[in-house]
Amino acid sequence: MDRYSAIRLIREGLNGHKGWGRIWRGATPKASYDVVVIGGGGHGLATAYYLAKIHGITNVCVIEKGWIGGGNSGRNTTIIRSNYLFDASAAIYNHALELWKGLGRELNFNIMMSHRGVLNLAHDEHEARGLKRRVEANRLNGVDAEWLDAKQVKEFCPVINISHDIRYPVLGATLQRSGGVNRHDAVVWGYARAASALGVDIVEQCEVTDIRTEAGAVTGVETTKGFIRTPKVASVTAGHTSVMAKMVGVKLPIESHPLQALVSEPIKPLVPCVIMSNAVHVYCSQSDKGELVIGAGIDAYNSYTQRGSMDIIEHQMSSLCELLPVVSRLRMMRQWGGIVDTCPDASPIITKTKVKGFYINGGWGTGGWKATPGSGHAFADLVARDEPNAIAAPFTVDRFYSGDLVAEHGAAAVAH
Amino acid sequence: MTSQPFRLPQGGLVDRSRLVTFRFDGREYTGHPGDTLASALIAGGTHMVARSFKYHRPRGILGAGVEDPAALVEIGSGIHRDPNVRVTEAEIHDGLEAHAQNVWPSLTFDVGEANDLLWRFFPAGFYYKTFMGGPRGWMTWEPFIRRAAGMGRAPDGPDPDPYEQTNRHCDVLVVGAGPAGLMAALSAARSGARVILAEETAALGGRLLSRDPAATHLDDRAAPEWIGAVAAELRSREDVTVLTRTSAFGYYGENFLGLWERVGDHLPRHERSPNLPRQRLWRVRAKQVVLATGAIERPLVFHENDRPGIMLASAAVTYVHRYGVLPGRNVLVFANNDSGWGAAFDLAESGASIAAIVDVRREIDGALLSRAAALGIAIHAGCGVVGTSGRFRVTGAKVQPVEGAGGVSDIACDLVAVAGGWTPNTALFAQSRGKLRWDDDLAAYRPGLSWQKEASAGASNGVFDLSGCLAAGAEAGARAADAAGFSAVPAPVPALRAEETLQRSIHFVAEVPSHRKPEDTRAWVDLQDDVTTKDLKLALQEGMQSIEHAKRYTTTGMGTDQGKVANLNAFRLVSDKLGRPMHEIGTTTSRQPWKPVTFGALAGQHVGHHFHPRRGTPMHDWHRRHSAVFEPVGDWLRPRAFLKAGESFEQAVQREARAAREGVAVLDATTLGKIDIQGKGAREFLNRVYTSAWTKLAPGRCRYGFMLGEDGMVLDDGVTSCIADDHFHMTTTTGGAARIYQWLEDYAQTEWPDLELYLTSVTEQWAVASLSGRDSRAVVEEICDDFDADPATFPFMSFRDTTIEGVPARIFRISFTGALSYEINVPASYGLWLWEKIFEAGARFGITPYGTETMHLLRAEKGFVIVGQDTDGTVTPHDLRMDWIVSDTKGDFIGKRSLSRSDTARADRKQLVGLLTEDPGLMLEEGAHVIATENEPAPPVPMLGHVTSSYLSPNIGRSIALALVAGGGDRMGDRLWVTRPGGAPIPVRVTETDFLKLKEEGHV
Amino acid sequence: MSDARRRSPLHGRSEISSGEAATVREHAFLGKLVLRGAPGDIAPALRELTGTAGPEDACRSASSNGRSVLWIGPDEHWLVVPAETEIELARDLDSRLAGVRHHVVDVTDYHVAIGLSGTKAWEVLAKLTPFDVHPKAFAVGAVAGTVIGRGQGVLWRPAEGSALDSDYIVFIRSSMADYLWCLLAEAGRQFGMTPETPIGGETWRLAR
Amino acid sequence: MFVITCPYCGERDQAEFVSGGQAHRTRPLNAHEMSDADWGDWVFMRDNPKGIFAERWFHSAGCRRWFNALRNTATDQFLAFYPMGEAPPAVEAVLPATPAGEAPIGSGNDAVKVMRPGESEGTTT
Ligand SMILES: Cc1cc2nc3c(=O)[nH]c(=O)nc-3n(C[C@H](O)[C@H](O)[C@H](O)COP(=O)(O)OP(=O)(O)OC[C@H]3O[C@@H](n4cnc5c(N)ncnc54)[C@H](O)[C@@H]3O)c2cc1C
Ligand SMILES: NC(=O)c1ccc[n+]([C@@H]2O[C@H](COP(=O)([O-])OP(=O)(O)OC[C@H]3O[C@@H](n4cnc5c(N)ncnc54)[C@H](O)[C@@H]3O)[C@@H](O)[C@H]2O)c1
Ligand SMILES: Cc1cc2nc3c(=O)[nH]c(=O)nc-3n(C[C@H](O)[C@H](O)[C@H](O)COP(=O)(O)O)c2cc1C
Ligand SMILES: [Zn+2]
Repeated sequence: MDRYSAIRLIREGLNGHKGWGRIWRGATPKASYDVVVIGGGGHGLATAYYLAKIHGITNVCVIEKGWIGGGNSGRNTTIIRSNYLFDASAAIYNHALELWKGLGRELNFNIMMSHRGVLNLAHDEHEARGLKRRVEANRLNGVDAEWLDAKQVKEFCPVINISHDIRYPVLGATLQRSGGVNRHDAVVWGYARAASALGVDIVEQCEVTDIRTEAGAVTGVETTKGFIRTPKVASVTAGHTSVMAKMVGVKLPIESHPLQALVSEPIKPLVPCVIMSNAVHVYCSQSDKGELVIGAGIDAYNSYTQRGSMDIIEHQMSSLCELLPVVSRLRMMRQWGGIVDTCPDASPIITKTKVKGFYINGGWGTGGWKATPGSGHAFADLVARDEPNAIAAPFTVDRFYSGDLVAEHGAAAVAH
Repeated sequence: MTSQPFRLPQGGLVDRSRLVTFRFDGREYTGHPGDTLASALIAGGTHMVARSFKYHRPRGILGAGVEDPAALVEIGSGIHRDPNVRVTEAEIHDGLEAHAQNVWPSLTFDVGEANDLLWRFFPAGFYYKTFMGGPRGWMTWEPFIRRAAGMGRAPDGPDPDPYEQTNRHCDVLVVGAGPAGLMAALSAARSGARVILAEETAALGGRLLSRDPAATHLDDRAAPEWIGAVAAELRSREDVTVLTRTSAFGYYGENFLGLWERVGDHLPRHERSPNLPRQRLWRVRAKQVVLATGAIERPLVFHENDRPGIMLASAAVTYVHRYGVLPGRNVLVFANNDSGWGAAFDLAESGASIAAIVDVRREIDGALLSRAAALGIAIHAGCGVVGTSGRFRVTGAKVQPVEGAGGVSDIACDLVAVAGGWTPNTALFAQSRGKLRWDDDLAAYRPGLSWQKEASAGASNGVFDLSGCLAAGAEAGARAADAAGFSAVPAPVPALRAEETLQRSIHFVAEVPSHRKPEDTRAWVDLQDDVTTKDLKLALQEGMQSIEHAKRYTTTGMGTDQGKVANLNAFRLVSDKLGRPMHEIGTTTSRQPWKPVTFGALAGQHVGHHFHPRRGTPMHDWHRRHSAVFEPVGDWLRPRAFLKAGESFEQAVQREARAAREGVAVLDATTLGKIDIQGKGAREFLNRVYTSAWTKLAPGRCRYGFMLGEDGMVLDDGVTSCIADDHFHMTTTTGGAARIYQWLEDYAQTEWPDLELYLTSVTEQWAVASLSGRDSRAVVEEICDDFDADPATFPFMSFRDTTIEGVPARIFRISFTGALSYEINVPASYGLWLWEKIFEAGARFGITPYGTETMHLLRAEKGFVIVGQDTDGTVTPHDLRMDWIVSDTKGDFIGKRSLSRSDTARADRKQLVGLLTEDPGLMLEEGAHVIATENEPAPPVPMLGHVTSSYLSPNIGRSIALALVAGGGDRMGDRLWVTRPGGAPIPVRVTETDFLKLKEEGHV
Repeated sequence: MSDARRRSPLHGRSEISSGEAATVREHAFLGKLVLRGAPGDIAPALRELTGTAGPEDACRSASSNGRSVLWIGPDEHWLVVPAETEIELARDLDSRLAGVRHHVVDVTDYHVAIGLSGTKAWEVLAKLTPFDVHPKAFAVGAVAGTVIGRGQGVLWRPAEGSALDSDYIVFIRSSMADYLWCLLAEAGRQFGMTPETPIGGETWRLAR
Repeated sequence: MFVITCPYCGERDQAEFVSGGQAHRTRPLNAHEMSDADWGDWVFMRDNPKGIFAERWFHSAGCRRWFNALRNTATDQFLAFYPMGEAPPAVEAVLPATPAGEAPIGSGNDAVKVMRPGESEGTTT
């Protein structure tokens, strides 16, 4: 793997940049692998990377039906935080947050991890109560979190309207200072590069069309580039998780919904942190390039079209103008949609299945980006050892049968 | 008066009789009504207006409309500042102030230009390879990068301008009012169809306006006259809406399109009507859509092709004919197809001298050659421009044969007009999810397979000749009207007298070949974001071979113009480099919006007062007059407490709470959800939706119940009363009302239609005053006509119908406070009257209004739960230790089966208990957590549960709290601790939840 | 003459008008009943008590002598009748329909009726609803439940027999009447109406 | 923004409706006899096909009736609307060639934006 650095950049600059090699190797699939990871999003590539790096399983292939990072990884608003209510969630998201901190250097790829702070606003007493409960749970779980009153919110993020005269005045907010945003494409490419360097094959434009089993165990995957033999298939296909599960007759509580986001035209720094509001239903941050990156809730119907309804955007915009009244003269430059895999309890599924060798990591819904390293790390462990570790254990599909849900819904209804 | 040295003596559609004065970057300019900022600046001799994003290279005016990639400025200042405005679109008006943006200290001396000197070190994606070191990693560098990035500045304060949305349905929506669009609108309109014609610019006519009117006659009328006649006919028709300054920005599902109209932006502020919005969003549902959005000319990609003064040939011609300005006196035309030659002739005839025509093709049509010769124009066929000179304005070009050897000629010029071929504007078609087809002859994509009910006509469909466009428009308009159910004939195509030199025999080169070393070549593909061919090649070299990766790695097409002129050149370059055909490379996704749309317009009038409804009860105004402080509950505003002069909120709550037990206090309970349920299966229905049994509830009696989700978790609660055997009156929580009503309809209609019941929401039919306290009976008896509230005949959990001064009223003896209570319901229109009457009657008892905070406190004293506060979607009735509410004897009810799942039935689940602090004056924080140890261990701290409700109770005389605590039911009397940030955990005792009873029994 | 003790949520608001273009006013205290039941079952009673058996088609109304029957759903009609006649009518219906599966509920105070008239009335309304309110598409006599602003309501074009002289009637739940009133005034601004401020919208009093 | 044809009110804007998820899920009558697994299946597990999906809609702002629809989730095209209690009609849809792939037209996603040579032009319905 080429080592990236400022010095190398200068050297290449003088040499017409002829020396840069491929960031990840192009690969054609081999006949068999120890593990086939389906889905070349952040989670899939992280899984492959940790399989190779931590478990020494390098005979791994990541199969991506389009281009890597083209799924939700390429569509998300990159909000990263770990201030979840329940212990199980706090554990996995905080694990991820710790990994994010050193990830750029570990991968030797600048993922632009910006710990600029995440505000979750409270607009009524009920929300304030819920958020305070969460802050305190976070503190006890060792997750960085604090409560700000309206004045402190204004100091931290001056563009927010904290006037009392508005429909949903800001009563306060939680702040997770270590939360923030990063550059989504860079994470995907960084993991791909590191995994590829460790020997992982990344095959793009190749769709898994079926999963072959014999006697209740996986034997390989059928793809648009032919059959690939493998004893272990790890599905990390986000919006398409149900499609994968159906191939082997595994039932899931997942529904795929459109989730939209949009960016404004680039402007000079205006929004210093991440702002999330549940009651008015919008969230916003500003990218390093200058666009405001804005999201809201899902469209309520199932869809695989990566498109949603204009209503959602309109509501989202009136919410944003209400919250940040300076923005109404700014302009929406581009909007898009992803396909999010939502679970009834708003928590993910990391699980073995009734089919031996078939593992599922999905159901991250509107908020899985922040978990990418933690999810990949835990899932690699499950795939390698065939047993969930302590972090992954609460997230098996069994919880829907026993009733032990990780019901983050109430606590964090806002998307992502 | 500043002169307009480049204004032509005549021509153009501007109003020369009036002079408009404006400023750009501190300098005063003049122009005429009808000018854009671009045309007026060009008239004043200014081409350089901006700097590029990354290298801060000088940027001039490339286009004449929406396609321009980089001529962006700030308009206005302070709270009215609009960043990133395209000079080619902004119309000038008196007093307009524009500024260069993203420059420091000035447009001409910009420190950021240093980046350009270091360009070799800033290739595509350089930032991924560095900025990882430093004490805070990327955070060390980010502030600098952020400050350098971004373009214009946001306004300084809240936007004072109004926006609005409106909705329209039409039979035919025509997008674009060029020749094709005009004919389409005309043909459809004549059939009687409801037609909307939306045109992005200020005038109808499209590219017709860019032609020499003297040389373009339709039905013997000069083009502007013909357009005027068509416009007049369209505008005279009642069912036609003609919108100018209106862009169709989004083609969504099922022929739903968003149009963005700029109503006031082109006027000075003082001339704008105060009754009109600044901008308007039209939400249009069309039966049929005709896309007549024209075609956009492409620039050519060559070394140093980014200097100010390098302009699309079609734009140069537009400046001459539409605006009457000459963009250059000495023009070098660089083409790869015939249409550039037409532009050259046109410019020559308009007074420019043509320094040369350079064409990458060796073979040129004879007629063109002879016409050029006749005009005395030097021709360089088979040649390309391989470099340019000039700092803020191009001063010359280097020309060299594209193949074989050949010297470089330096040709002086003040404008390079580039003609790289035409790209049909398929943005909306692609948004509609139609499929594009690569057309080799056209050297562009054009609409292929349609998905929605639309048709593209004219240049947007790859038809480039005027008569073809007129005919195609007429045909498309008529067909659309037909398909919408009318009977239409295409409007006759006007007889044409027009000179046309169209795009013919194009030789599409993604990058003009040159003899320069590739690493020294800087040929821009995307002028806004500074993406050069080298960047794209580097992306491919590094493996970014999908067009989507190449886009994201280089950011090509990701600027505010979304690559309108750049994209096809980028795709072609990738196709060439990878040696794969265009259709395999594909395109990036064309997403909404076609051009950036203000957030304000998208929000429309739904901001401020109109953002979200505030629901108020009939007594709302009374509450306001009596110093209520409010809280939102669902969409309602409810009084939290009524503050007396000089009183704090806490004091008010204590006072109200005392009154509600010891005297009489009254709560506005109108907001509770109310549902009228009738039908033969109504009772059975209640049995199935509530956990408790309803079989025996007699008419006149009421019962409190819980509803669960199928997952067994508490969903809502409320009291339901039996009015008759087959008739019930249900109440729900305020916040849950809408959801529960819908949920009940779902079961009633879809699971159990056999129960034959009807549900009607009556929430707002009734105003409800809830009286609480010892003296409440007296008040009730006093106001009612002949009513005896003797508990023997009017027991707890029953209701009576009565009248109050003849007004029908229903009185429920139910209580959420544990005190003697009556809920009086009257038709809502009598609500305020009732309320005032209660105060009249209660005056002698010192009746006190109370709010929701007091109500919460009162019910906590009694240990009653609030769904949503003491529950959070993970709590069963058993967790609340309310086993009595779950009937084991009746049959199935919603959620029943879930209660016996292994985890739901566990004994150590979190259960609702009371907590009493050892220090009675200390109040716990709601949301604080319960732990089992006196000292807080290091994280992760095992948490037993959390405090759900906490109050200082005047009636108990100390603080009280409710909490969900693991295995709480078995911990009665235990000592536990409640954490707090920055302090030692607070010791508490676990108790039952009914504090009033505890007090009565002397346990408190 | 209606009972002076009654108060509409729009009490204190007076008609807003921009001349010919559009006028907005309240039809206070119109009687409104929800009548559920199969159309065939209820028609005879309806005819007897209101003078019309109800509309034949979905999304239509039938009016006679100031009493109107509006189609709301396949087994739901609204009866809109002169102020303070609704209670008696409800009673009569109940007794006339005894034995027939039905349900009558008085929703007079639940819904507020706001009338719009004028040449531009439809354009004012079009700013608030995605439903096609153009007079050609939404003809006299038509009824539609739809989205209005950020809420829901029922639109109606009363016919002559209704004795209501507005071109359009919007039924909105009473707690949102004031919201809608102000939104209509805002929508009418283009035609010269003056904006109105929502009651309780001026200030928000927080407890802290 | 969909146009939804309420079986009772006709064509209306999506904004008037509430989506109710998967259709034809009948609430079991023998819940007490069901295993945790079967019960969990019913409460939580959902069909989530990429392709033809039978779903429920509620005409919340209109007639307040629930009804069913068939929609192609790969393209969002509605294929049929029918009242509660009726069986889904037979329909044809533009379906993806492979389970996770894109429909040849209508999804607007990756890879299907451009026609291949030889693919015939025209309109689809
Ligand atoms: C608009 C939007 C905003 C969001 N915002 C946030 C946020 O702010 N913070 C946050 O934490 N999360 C956010 N999320 C959620 C987050 O994006 C996802 O949870 C996360 O990216 C999922 O990553 P992944 O790698 O699992 O999925 P993906 O990136 O979707 O990767 C799955 C991959 O599987 C591939 N695939 C599918 N089927 C097959 C097959 N048959 N064969 C081969 N490959 C296949 C897909 O093409 C895809 O590339 C957001 C999501 C969206 C859509
Ligand atoms: N010389 C050549 O080779 C060549 C090539 C192409 C076109 N042309 C000429 O251009 C003309 C094409 O006629 P036409 O009618 O097809 O196109 P046009 O370019 O004349 O008109 C298109 C109109 O659509 C408007 N528009 C574009 N996108 C819009 C949107 N999203 N919303 C609202 N308005 C939008 C534009 O402002 C423009 O007025 C003909 O005169 C033709 O001869 C010439
Ligand atoms: C965080 C983030 C920032 C983005 N910034 C830009 C941007 O500056 N310009 C742009 O054109 N698109 C931007 N996009 C959107 C992408 O162009 C694209 O729409 C998105 O990746 C979805 O892909 P698709 O539209 O090709 O389906 C951004 C996307 C994300 C997730
Ligand atoms: Zn309906």
